[in-house]
Amino acid sequence: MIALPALILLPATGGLTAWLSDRGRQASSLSWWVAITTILLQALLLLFITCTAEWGHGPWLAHFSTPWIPALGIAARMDMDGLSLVMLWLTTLLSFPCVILSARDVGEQPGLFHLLLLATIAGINGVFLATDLFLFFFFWELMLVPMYVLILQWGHEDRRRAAIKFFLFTQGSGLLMLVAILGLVILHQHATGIVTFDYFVLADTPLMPTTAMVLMLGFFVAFAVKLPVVPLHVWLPDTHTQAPTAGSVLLAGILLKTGGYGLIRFVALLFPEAAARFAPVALALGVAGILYGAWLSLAQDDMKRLIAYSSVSHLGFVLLGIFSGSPMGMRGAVVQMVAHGLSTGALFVIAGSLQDRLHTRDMRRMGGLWQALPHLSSVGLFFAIASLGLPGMGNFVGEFLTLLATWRVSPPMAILGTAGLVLSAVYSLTMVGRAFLGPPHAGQGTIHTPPPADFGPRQMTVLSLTMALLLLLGTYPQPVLDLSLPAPAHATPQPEGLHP
Amino acid sequence: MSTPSPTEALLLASILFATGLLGVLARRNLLLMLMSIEIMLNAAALAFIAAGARWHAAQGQVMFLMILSLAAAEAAVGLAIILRLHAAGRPTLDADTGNRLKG
Amino acid sequence: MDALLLPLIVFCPLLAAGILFVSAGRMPARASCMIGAGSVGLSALLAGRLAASFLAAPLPAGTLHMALWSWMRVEGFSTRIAFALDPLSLVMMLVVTGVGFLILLYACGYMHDDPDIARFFGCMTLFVAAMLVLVFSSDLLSLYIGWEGVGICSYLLIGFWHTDTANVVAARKAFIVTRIGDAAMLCGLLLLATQASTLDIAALLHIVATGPAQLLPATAAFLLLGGAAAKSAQVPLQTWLPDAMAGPTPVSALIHAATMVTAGVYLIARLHPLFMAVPVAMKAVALVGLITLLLAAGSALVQTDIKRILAYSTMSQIGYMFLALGSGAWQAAIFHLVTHAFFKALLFMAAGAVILRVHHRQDIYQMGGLAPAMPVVFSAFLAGAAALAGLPLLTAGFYSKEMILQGAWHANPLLWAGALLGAFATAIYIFRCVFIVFLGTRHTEPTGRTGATMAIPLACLAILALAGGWMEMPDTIAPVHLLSHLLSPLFGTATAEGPSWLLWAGSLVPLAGVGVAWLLWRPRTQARTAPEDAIARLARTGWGFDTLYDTLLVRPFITLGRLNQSDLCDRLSDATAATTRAGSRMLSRMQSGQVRRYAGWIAAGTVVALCLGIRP
Amino acid sequence: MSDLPFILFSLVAACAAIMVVTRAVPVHALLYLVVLLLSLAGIFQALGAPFAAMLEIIIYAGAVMVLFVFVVMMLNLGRTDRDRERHWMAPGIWIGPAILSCLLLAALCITLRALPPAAGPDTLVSIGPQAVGIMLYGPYVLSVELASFLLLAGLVSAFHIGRNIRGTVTGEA
Amino acid sequence: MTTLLSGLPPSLPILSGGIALLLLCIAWRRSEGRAIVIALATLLLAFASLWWPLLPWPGDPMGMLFVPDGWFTYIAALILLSSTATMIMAWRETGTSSDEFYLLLLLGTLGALVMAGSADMVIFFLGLETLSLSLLGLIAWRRTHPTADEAAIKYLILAGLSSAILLFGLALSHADSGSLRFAAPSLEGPEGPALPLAATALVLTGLFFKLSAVPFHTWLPDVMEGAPTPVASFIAVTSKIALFAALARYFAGADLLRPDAAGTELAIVALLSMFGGNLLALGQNNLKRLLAGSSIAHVGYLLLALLSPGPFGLASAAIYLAAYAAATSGAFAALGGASVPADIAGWRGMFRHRPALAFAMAIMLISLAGIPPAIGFFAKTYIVIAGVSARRIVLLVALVASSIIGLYYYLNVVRAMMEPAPEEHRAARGTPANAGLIAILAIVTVLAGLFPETLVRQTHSLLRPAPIMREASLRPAAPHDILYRE
Repeated sequence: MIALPALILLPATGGLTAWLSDRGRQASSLSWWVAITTILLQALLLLFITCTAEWGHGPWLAHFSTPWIPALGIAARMDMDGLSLVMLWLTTLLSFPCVILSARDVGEQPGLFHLLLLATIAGINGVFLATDLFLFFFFWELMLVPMYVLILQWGHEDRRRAAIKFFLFTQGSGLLMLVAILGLVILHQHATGIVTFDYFVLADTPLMPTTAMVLMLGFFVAFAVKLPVVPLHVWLPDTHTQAPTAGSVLLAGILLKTGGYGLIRFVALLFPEAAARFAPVALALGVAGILYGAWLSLAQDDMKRLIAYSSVSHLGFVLLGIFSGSPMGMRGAVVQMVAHGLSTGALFVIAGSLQDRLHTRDMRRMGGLWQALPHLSSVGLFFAIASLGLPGMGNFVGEFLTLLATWRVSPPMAILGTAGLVLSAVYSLTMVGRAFLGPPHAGQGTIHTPPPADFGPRQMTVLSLTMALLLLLGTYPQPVLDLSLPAPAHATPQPEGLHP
Repeated sequence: MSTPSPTEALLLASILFATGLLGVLARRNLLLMLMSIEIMLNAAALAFIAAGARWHAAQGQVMFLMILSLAAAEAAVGLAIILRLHAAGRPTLDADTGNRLKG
Repeated sequence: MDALLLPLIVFCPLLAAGILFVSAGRMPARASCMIGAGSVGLSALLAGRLAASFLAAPLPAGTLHMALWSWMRVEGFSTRIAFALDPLSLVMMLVVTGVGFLILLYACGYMHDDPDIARFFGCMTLFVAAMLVLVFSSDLLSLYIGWEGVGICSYLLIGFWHTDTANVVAARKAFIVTRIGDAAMLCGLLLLATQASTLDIAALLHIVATGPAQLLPATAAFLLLGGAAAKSAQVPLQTWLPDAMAGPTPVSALIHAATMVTAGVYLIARLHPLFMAVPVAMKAVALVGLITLLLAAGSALVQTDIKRILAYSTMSQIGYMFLALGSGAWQAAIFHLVTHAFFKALLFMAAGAVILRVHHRQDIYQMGGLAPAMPVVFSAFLAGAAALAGLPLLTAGFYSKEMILQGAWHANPLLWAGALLGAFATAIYIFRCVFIVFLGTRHTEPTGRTGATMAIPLACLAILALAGGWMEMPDTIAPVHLLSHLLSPLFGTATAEGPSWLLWAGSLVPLAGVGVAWLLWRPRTQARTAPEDAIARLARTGWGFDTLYDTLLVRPFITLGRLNQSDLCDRLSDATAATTRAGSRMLSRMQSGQVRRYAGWIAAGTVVALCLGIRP
Repeated sequence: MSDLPFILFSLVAACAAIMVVTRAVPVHALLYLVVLLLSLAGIFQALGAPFAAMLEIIIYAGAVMVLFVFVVMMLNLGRTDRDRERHWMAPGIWIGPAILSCLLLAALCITLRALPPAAGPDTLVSIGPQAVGIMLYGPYVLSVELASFLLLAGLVSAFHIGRNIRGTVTGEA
Repeated sequence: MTTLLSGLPPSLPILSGGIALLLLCIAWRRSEGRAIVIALATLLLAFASLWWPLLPWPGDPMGMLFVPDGWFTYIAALILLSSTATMIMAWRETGTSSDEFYLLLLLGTLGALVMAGSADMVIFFLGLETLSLSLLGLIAWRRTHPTADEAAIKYLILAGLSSAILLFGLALSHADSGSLRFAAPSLEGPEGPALPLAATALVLTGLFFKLSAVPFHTWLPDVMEGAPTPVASFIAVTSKIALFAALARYFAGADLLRPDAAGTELAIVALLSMFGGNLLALGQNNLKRLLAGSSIAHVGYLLLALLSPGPFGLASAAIYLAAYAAATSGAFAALGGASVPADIAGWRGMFRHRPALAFAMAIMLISLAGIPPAIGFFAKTYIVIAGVSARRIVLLVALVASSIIGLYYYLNVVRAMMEPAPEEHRAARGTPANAGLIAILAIVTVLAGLFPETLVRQTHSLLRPAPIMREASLRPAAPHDILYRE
């Protein structure tokens, strides 16, 4: 299906168009319109793909394959299953708040900004679709560069350090994954004499348990950095804090999910035995992430940092779910990823808006914002509550299913994970209390500084839709649950037209 | 009549080589460093001659010729540079001081 | 048709909440009131209609089922959003909608000049909806939606006046402490779901009844008890409730007296076969109830804030309910739940009316002699106090408490003795409050008047608080057993009554309490300050639980977190960076610019390579 | 085993080399270098390479050394330079290089000690200019061509570097 | 004449002829324009001639002084192209009367070509020294530049030292085997392994010095800083390619997977070079020195490829050389075209003032860092394939770790270019030729990164028998087979 590469090319072309449209003219919003058209088209394209997918013909829904570097058995191969579809939809949906809310008021070089934003989205789409390991890695690396530039160019005060930290951590771990990928390829070549990067072929590589474990760890580290898993999370708070709002949203909302996606598709499914043996460690890491993230989240004064650490905590559940070894856990992990994408993305929008208005992220200098900014504050409250896992919101479904799956494997881990829910309430409400509630901070709203502008209809519409999605996910998650079980690596789909 | 063995010649070449190296490492005067390198080149030349003698082959002497031409060319260029250094910036020809390229 | 009413009853307040939130204060206050109170009123009407038809023609199963939709359906587990109406939820539904409607009506008067009234009614209606979900759910997980939903509404409403940091902190504390219990409960749910692959209550109870061997009912029961104890402010998770009084008084009346705090009782009653299968858990429930009722009554004795007195009283009364539950007197617990909803809501509302009139002062020692100024309120408060104290025959509280005492006697006479002691204390503290606030010399001149919107609910509830108990009477007085008859399909028939001297004891002890209170705080002799000895101070601060938790848990946790604010793991990556930089400096130093050094490196490398060659 | 001239020349060569690297006056060093080259020519002769010996004397000791002499004369060194040179040759400076050189020498000696005599007749055969010439213009004719390019490169480089040295000085002054 | 040319690739005579022609021209009348035309024409003709048929070698194949095999053709193509790039960079860049400059460049190119194809010590040595002496002239080119002499004398002394060591090693090798073949001496000779190992160690010193592998690298940053930018590019690209080709040829017959001393030394040097180069570059503010450090690190990566014989090893090295050549040439071209001081601070705000140039520079740096979509990514991947295939675990780990360090400084430059500049730069533009060169190199770098298939196939067809195919056999092809045509 040609629509799959189109899903990558469309944002890329759109980004270039946005960039070109901005050349020469300063302060024109033309590039913004191009960007918004692009993501609208992307949504339509995805809708088209969803409608025309091969439902009912096994777990794989759409295929595309064309030779790329045949000398090394590399093909531009993309396959879409339910999991990919869910992640693609998440990407598409979250790009709306990115573009509509945070990219609208970007100061200089809006064209470049949109180019980078859309390029990142293109890379992410590629990651979610690629089933050739080389192609996957290509996209995996490719999505980092525009993100790096985004942070560097439009970030906040300490952006240099944050951007390079982000890049070094993700790229460095990516190199480990590259070594693991190539190790798998070479082992497959030794076993069969065929050099190929095809996911489905490589899945059948006979491996010694130790080798499988080593290769699995190579993949795991890369995804664990991205997810992130304690103690590899240290890039995340800095990066999220310093990134521009759109960058934070993209990072927290989607980029982190590539880690979870990778863990499912390339760790749990490619090395099932090794993953199963590694599961106790992974579960412990997940729980450590939940608790540690929540604990540090509570200690932060910087609002974005707080949200960033809360991401660490939330994504610990994803790790729990994936390594619980049951389909239930996987489904729960996917729901958790989607819900976290929506809720944390929205929280970053709010934190970013606050920074735009107050020029600080320090919660010691906030307080009592509800009076000045009732809409913003109430939206913030909503998403804080969503992030603490209130039943009826998407986060709860994810957390419950992952915990349930974990309980089957190890009740103590599940209990510790549940303790994370208490802590999530603590930090979420602390954030709400310090920023929005309480008496107004002395510094703001005085005669000298005019009261900051509240959210207007544009922001409220987008965020309300996000809220609605989150509620829908929380109360009727079944479509996502049904889709989210990844297709097994062995059910090789028939790529159209390539092999007879 | 006993003849010199190539091994002994090689040993002498090694001694000359080490001595030349000592000169390059220890002398601060660029001119003397250049001379020390000439010693090392001669040591290599001697080693080739000795090797050639060992195998009764003329290749060693062919190589000697090439080394000779290199030594000549290098001496010419090297001395030109030394002259320029002396004229332009470093009349003492001290290798340790006055270096701007470092770090 | 009737089944459709179930979601409709929930939907009414939910829709109202939606409208109120979306309007975001753009509606006039009156409209907000109308929508808020009206929707709950509509719910109450529908509930009444439903109750009527339910009572008229009980279904064969005694239960009305309404499965709405499948919530999660995955391998090895599925759960639905499903409602069911059985006698227990019928009673709860009536209490929630009925008392809720009255309180909302009262709130119309109480809150009429608050600028944020839309938000207030939005939260209140949302709360009612969540509470109804909790009550109706036939699946533990959808019950959990309501369970947490009421928690978050409680948070929102306690912190309703959010400009005051104390309110915000109190709200947070309430939510977090209950959340601890919720986490325990979630663990219980996880355990049950793992064992049974379902959380449908009927199915679960069926499994409990048929195959207890494969379940871990003891663990599950204790975990659920944790949840119930937190929600119902029982020891050891009771500390949030007194602080929760920071919210507006209607909130205290509705959430922290009548409905939400009794959710724990409801949960245990709902799952009583599970608890019955574990005698230890039953004992634990009773013990928790007993300890709470005594500690809370002790605290209530020395409080100076009128709302805190009522808060401790609430804890104490719910302790009674737990005691009843633990004793197996399910009907008694539910009966007390109902009457308590009446009289405690009444007391809060009356107290609220008082507070409004005395310029938002809550210290009882600053009031005094208010009875002549506000006779309606006084009589309402008196009715509530009497019911709370359980003055014999006349009040609803008497009958329900009597039933609990009976149950406790059957379970363990020690429990009975404790409960009786609690009853004695109850009578003392509530009449202490009555005497100090309404009699004696006046310290604050009341202003304004209590409007009709507030007076009417007061009157209604006063009547209920007095007459509501007549639906269930001991045989000695009159053989009326409406409630236990209604609940009998669930709980079976109530146990036979004990000797009649129990009844006498139960009647006389409250009277004695009132007498003691009169001796201590009658208008002439009453002390104008609270007792200040060590025990009193300890009791006033809730027996030091707060301090204990603060020093043991909260403070270390936060301090350590602060210390680690910049993340130790981050230091690790910084150390790596520093090492790299040091290496870089080393290599830069190697680049000294001196050609001799460079030659030295080359020679050294060569020598090392040669040595490698010699000794491979 | 060895003959007397070889030993004699070897001793002279080694001593001359040491003298070269230790002299404070460049001209002295240069003279010792010439001595070294001459004794090397003797050794070449002893090793059966008369052609190489001749070239060593004519080209090396003759031409190349004269170049050095010219340069030393152009540098116009005096007493101060000699004192400075003495000052630079403090014992501390020699330690490191000496250790490295000794290690190198030791390693080479150990390597060479294991070297057995070559296959074939034990006697040395003199390889005259004819054999070298046949080799040079037979298989190695390419190398002759290349050597011309090597010399060309040296020529052009030296020419470019050496051009206008005075001009540069005046330009900078 | 026939014997002279037989077995010789036509590119060598063409280059020689070009040099002679250029000499004549200079003798007749100096003209920089004519000189560069002749030089470029010579290079391009030589490039084209790479595909012309050879005169057959009449005698014993073992007696060949020169092996114009596929490896030579590939390397020669790279050398000629990178020399062309250097020429274009140098056009109007080096100052007055610079027709000898092109002459020296041609001589250096000739030396590099000779070195790449030589199978005999004499030839190799002559090629090496021709290159070395021309470089010496080029380094010292800018007479008025304060550091040109210093760079030149450093190069002279150290190159002389390393040549002497190399020669001594070759002599020992000759003494051991009696032949002048330019190949690692066999350890199974009658003399035992001591002498061959010592000879190899000394020869390696000479090669590593010119390749500037750690710890023989110290001259490179200084020399590159002191040399004109095109010359620095010539050192970093052309000379290194030729040296690496020679190194590969030297070890063509040896089994590098065996844990003997030569393999160990190569591995240690590779490890040290990866870390040393990257760490060195990390602390640099001067872009030339930074690129010097980077090129040292790339030598380490290349050595990893060399140490991983098998179906992927040499092919990966070949592709990596191409990627490295394109990106490094491009970076130097951009450096030359920017007309700002070569320190990082001078490049601040480049994205504002010269966006196209900055963009090209960023592409080059990204390629060097091994980030897609540039060719450097694919090349590095290919090297890792080779390393994994040969199970060079330690070196692979070192590659990953040092690459992370590398990322830091490459991106640091990119970051500096993005930052707002403190003041307006005087926008001195480079020559159009240079701009065109940069553009072509940038496009090539990206296009080759996106579609490396052509490059891979070319490489494989040149390095016959094809080291890798989809149905490649398990048996790792001996590098010997790859290097020598049947």
